[in-house]
Amino acid sequence: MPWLSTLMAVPVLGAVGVSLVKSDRLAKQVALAVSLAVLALTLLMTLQFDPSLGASKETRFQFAEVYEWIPRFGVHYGVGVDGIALVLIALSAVLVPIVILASWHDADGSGAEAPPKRSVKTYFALLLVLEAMMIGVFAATDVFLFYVFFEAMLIPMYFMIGSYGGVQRSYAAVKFLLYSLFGGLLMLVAVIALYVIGDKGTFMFPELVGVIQDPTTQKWLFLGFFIAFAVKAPLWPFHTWLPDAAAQAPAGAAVLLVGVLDKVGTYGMLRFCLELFPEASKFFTPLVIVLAVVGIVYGAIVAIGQTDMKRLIAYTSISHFGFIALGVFAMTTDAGAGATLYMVNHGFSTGALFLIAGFLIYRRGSGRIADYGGVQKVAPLMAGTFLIAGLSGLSLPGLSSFVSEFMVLIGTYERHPVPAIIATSGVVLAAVYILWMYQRTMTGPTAESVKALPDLNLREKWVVGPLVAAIIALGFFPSPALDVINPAVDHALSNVHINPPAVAEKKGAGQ
Amino acid sequence: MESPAEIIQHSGGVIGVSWLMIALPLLGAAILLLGGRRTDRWGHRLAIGMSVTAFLIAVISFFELLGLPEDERRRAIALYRFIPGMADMGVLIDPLSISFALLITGVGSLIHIYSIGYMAHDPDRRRFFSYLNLFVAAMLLLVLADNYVGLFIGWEGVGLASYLLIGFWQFKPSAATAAKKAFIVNRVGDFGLLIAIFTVWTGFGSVAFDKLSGTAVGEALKTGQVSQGSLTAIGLLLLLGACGKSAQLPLQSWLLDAMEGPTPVSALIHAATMVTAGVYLVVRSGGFFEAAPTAQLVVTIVGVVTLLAGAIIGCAKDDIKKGLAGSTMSQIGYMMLAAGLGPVGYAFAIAHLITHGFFKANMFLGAGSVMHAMNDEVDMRRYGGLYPVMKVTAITFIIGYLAIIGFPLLSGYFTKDGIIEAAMEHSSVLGWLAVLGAGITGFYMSRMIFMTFFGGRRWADDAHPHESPSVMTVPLIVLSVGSVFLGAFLILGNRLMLFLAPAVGRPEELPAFHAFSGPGLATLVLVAAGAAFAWVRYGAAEVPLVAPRGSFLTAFARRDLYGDALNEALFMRPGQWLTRIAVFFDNRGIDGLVNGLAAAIGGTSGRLRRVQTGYVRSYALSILFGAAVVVGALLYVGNM
Amino acid sequence: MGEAITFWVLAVVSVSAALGLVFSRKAVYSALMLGVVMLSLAVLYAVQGAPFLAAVQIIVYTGAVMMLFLFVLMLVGVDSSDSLVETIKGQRVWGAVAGLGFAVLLALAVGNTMFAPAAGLDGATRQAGGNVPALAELVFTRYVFAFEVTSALLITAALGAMVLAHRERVRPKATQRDLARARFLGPQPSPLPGPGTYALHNAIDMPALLPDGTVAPTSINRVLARHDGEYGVAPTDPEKAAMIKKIIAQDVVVKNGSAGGSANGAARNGVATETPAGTGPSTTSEASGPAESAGAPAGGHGRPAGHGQSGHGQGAYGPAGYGPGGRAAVNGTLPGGATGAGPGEGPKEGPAEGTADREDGK
Amino acid sequence: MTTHYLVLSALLFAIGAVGVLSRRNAIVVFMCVELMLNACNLAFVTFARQHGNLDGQLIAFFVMVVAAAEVVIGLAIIVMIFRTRRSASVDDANLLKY
Repeated sequence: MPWLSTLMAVPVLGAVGVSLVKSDRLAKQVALAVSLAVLALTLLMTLQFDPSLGASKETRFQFAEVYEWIPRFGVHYGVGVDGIALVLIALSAVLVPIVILASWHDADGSGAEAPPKRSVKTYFALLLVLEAMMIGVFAATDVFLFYVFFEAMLIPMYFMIGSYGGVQRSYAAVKFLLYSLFGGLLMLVAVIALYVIGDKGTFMFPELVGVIQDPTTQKWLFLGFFIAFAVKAPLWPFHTWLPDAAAQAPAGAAVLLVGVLDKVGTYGMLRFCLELFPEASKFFTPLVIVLAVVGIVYGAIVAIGQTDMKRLIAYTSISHFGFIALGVFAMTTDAGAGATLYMVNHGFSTGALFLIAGFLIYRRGSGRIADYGGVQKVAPLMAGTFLIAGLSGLSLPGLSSFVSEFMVLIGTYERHPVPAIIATSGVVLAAVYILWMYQRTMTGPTAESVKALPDLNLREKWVVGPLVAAIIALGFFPSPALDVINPAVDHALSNVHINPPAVAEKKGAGQ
Repeated sequence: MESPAEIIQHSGGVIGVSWLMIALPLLGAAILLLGGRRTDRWGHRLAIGMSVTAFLIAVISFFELLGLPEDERRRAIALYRFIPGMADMGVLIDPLSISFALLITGVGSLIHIYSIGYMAHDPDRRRFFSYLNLFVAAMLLLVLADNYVGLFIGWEGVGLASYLLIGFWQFKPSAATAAKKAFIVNRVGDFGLLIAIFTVWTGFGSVAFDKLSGTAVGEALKTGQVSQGSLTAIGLLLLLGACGKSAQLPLQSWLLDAMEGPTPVSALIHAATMVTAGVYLVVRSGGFFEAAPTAQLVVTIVGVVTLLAGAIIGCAKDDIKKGLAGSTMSQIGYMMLAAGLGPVGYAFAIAHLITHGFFKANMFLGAGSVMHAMNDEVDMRRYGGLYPVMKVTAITFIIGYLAIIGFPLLSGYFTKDGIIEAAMEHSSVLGWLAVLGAGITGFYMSRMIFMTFFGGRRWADDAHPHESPSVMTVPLIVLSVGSVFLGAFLILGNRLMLFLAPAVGRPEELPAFHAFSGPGLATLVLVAAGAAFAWVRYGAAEVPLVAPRGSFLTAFARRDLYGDALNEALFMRPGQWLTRIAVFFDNRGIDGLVNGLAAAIGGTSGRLRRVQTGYVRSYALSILFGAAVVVGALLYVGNM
Repeated sequence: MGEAITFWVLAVVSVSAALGLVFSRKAVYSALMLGVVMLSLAVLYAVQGAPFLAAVQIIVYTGAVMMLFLFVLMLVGVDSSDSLVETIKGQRVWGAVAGLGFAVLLALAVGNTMFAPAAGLDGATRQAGGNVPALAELVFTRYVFAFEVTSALLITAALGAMVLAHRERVRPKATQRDLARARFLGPQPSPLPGPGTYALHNAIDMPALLPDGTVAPTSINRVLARHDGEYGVAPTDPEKAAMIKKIIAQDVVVKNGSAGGSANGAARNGVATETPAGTGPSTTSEASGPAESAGAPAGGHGRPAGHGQSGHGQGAYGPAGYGPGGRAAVNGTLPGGATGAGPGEGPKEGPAEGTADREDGK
Repeated sequence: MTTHYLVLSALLFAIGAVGVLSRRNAIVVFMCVELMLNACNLAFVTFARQHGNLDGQLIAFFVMVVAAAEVVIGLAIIVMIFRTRRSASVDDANLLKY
């Protein structure tokens, strides 16, 4: 059963179906049904996934399908999933139906001070196409195919931000597109150089691992890939597009943008930068660690100073991406597994934050924090879920982000103690910006404009419910996810053949 | 069919299911939170049921543990794999954790019962009880966890519960700010604890307590597996975490603001249980502290300094709850001092912790019932002469007062004197400072008694105090009984020390308790002097309604020893300043660069556009120039 | 030796002629200068062993192309000498720099290449029996494809010129019926007598006589009459002189009254007043009367004017069409007016009003 | 002798170029272009003689054909512009600009 191809085909067919349907309501329902179908298929696939196969090189990518695409250049339609990719595909499959349910009225201009009514069908069709591409980009085992999806993802997101966003949507959309394209071009050069220098006659990733020996070319190719991924998962200097894009995009699109699209960057670092160019990665590790730590602290500090809710949440995710990058480049199994789990948890916690902020903006109109106050009195359920999402954002133990952040920090501490300590200060800053926002919007006397704010309706409960459940479940029982991720990360790091840090062998003894 | 007893026996006794202690309150909290309006009517009863059941399980486990031979009093129950390869969730039942569990569930249940009365007319009572249950569950997880990660989860869970409970009356901005402040200051402490856990993991490859006992650490030090420096670092970082949670000096500013919460909260969290978590951490990681004498010294110093600071603050506070909070800070200073003295001090620290839990909770609840009677008036200057009106509250409050100042034969006397003597042996400076602290305690506690229960009535005109309902006074009575006898029971014959020995080790020779030893006498004299001075100032004399200006010391104390001012100056203002700079840099700096680039490109293209003048002849000119350049290039290439 | 002499003579002649071409004030003079250059080049070709090419140069190039230039010059305005004052800022300076630079570079390039002595063409031509057969053999063997392509090129060029300059017939071609009807409605149904029937002289400038002996006013050739008037030459017969003076005066009235601008416009262009633009270079002369044809303003873009046929037979295009009126609009509304921003005082000034007035003048 | 001819042709070409740049009357500009073409023909003929084969001359011959075609079309355009604009100045046709 060609799982991955069906997983990609169903949303695309769904998108076509959605655009052909007559009424808007029906279009939304079809979109929801299709995304739920994809979710069901993904769960079935996950059940059949056998984590123990992760070790050996041949069976690393399960559900693999390889077809000739452009024989002359050895480009294949190669799809396959290992632990890391599976988890991320599951994340996207879970997030998309929730986003569809959440953006039920986003496109029809019915919210307070919402942008004018746009074609609802196109919005949901774009969402489904985006889902297909998200699954594609994580499933691609052919570097060229990965690059194609890497670039193709931008188009639906560009349109979603561009035509359905807030006031400065066109500025934000163009900035997002230009930033990513700039990165993408560098990567294209690197991909082609990889093919030519590697001269294995194929783009298939398993064959290309470890094929570039000479350190200087490795360094250059690494830079080509790394800058593209650093722009995508915004690392510190390349991050200014995210707050604009996330603030202007409709809440649903912002969730997918921050929740899944940006993860392609960090996933790319872990999969392509580390495994294809081990020497260069080791060479550049100090630089990346500095960028990541700066990103953590800088993102947190700027987040504290924000006045708009969605911009604040966007800056927090810049801080979180700092953690993920730190975990990837600490090159220990704990940190790597922590980083991958972090990608999933961040998807849920920031997704919940964005969606609830979206509900608030849908009701009240403005995104500024100062326009709210004392919502907790008026809409206790919304305030409660917003608090849980926020607490997961500041990685409170017992909620999902803590496990991954703990593993990232402990993994980084094993190899680089000082950056880990500075990064841990991010934990304190996280408490400041989340609680500061929660206090100004939710607690205190109820502001006039917020008096008649309705609480979550049934649809919105079905949006927030699964997210909160996932946050708490992954918080208490991360082992099922980690069992899937660990072998894949071990295999990835074995390709980097870096000597394990001192504690590893003690761990054997200590456990 | 096996009888329930056999089932329990078969599954390793009640201890086998002791994780229920954590699960039941958690379940209660979840039901009440998710239940919503429907659970309003019977919500609080469920919460109390959960808490009392947990207490029963704790008691049964305690007796089961006593049943075991001395050296086997340690049962670890593994629950499930939390983080594969790193930390598994598990429950550790040993003398130390069971004594804490008993305190938490015992005092907790009493406070649950008390809260029925106190929160009777609050619309959100259901939410209050769910948060209380959440707190009990988190605290139990903290004390029962068998590794540092589990402890840390409980640690922050307690921080969350205190955030929710302090900020329970969210509509009050001061409560919301106090809650946020408490959480953030706790988070700074957690930062230290996190780093400590990392260092432990890197040093020992495991976070489980059984792998990190005193002997294991000593060995690791000897084999050079871990350096002395990192051990001291671990000690100091653990202390930082403890200070965050137990409001010791560097991170004490949040405790006094935490009084914004309802009184049962102050009683439960900020007197009996949460603030003692720091002491538990120091005692539980005894192995590290013994291997790092410098860290131990720092703990004692922090203890003494906080002890004195708390006392001084206590003297100047007119708000009854803030006064009690100051005294809590000071008493925990004592416990920290004891915990820093090594094995000999652990028993005294835990003993004082338990007795303090009882009489401080008793006094807080007493204060609560006084406030309840005086329709939520907190300023003692508006009290006075309440004894005849509220006899039961007054008597129980006075018993607690006598216990805390160390009145002979009451529980405070035994535990506090034990600490003072142990400190005296350790180093005379610490001892005498502790004695001074006891004296000041005598003064401010007497001041509080005289201002509240004796002297002229300074009530507000609409106040007509009446005795609180029995649901509030019964817990007071139970707690006061505990305050009287518990001290003697724990200390005499070193009963607690022997009981705790398997968990925390024991000193070479057991300290003998002799009633009127040198320091003991000195303490009594100082306490009496403090009480007399308080009687002169507040008992006999007329207490002015408005606080007099007072000397430099009182102003110093009223401003909480400028703790908040210091935090503001060192962290808040530079932090805001840094944030503004960062936001400016982000908008202007990086974004400015990017937009500038775009504008530059736009500008140049605008100018280049003008080259197309429309005149054929200027185009011809450029063509000629082009031709000339080509010919030049050919020439250059040709004969190069 | 002879060749060097011819070269130097012709070189000087051709360069000075070229300079004359560039810097002469009157366009006709530069046309002639170009002719001189071409002829001198023809001689140089001959000297360089290309007799056929020299002949072609003279016959085709100078003979035909140069004459075409003159012809168009005549049409466009032979004396439209534009002033030598430069209007585009910096054009002249940079022009000189570029031209000089280019020439110097070429000379440098040519100068420092060492040429072997010329191989001379007699080898190639003798074997094929003369220059022309050799050329012919070459054309029809190696370059036959180029040859065919050039023929296609020429055809397209001719067709192109035809299309470009063609002016669509706007009114239906006057049939014989229409001519007859017009003639009988007009003042003079019977054909005018031949000039010689009652004429006493056969000179071109002498007017024809009507049967009753009087002078036929329409036969006076205005141009010559005006010319004679300007030079004070008047026919001896006073009655005829008075007649001519009256006709000229009448014309002036007609001209001034109807087309204030066209007078100087016409004078300026030195073209016959009545039909200044009627006769496009290659248009077939329409049989329609002078008034009507004068009425059809130039603007023959070969595109049927479709929308111009306003009721009373006014000009081919309504003012809105491509007609000058339209252009006026174009000119008028351009910010700053193209003419204003353009070369300034150039010979042309507002021709638009001229043609427009003529239309309504009729 | 060849260099002489080539220098002459270069000179004529440069003069033609300057003429194109400086004159405003369309027809004179056109003549200057013709001058430049003739200069090239001279160079071709000189090269033909230099290399001893007739290709040069033939190319010159083709240049003439092209020149003729070009003149016809050029002049037709000039007349057409004159007809609508009543002016033959090159600078007047400057509407196609920024």
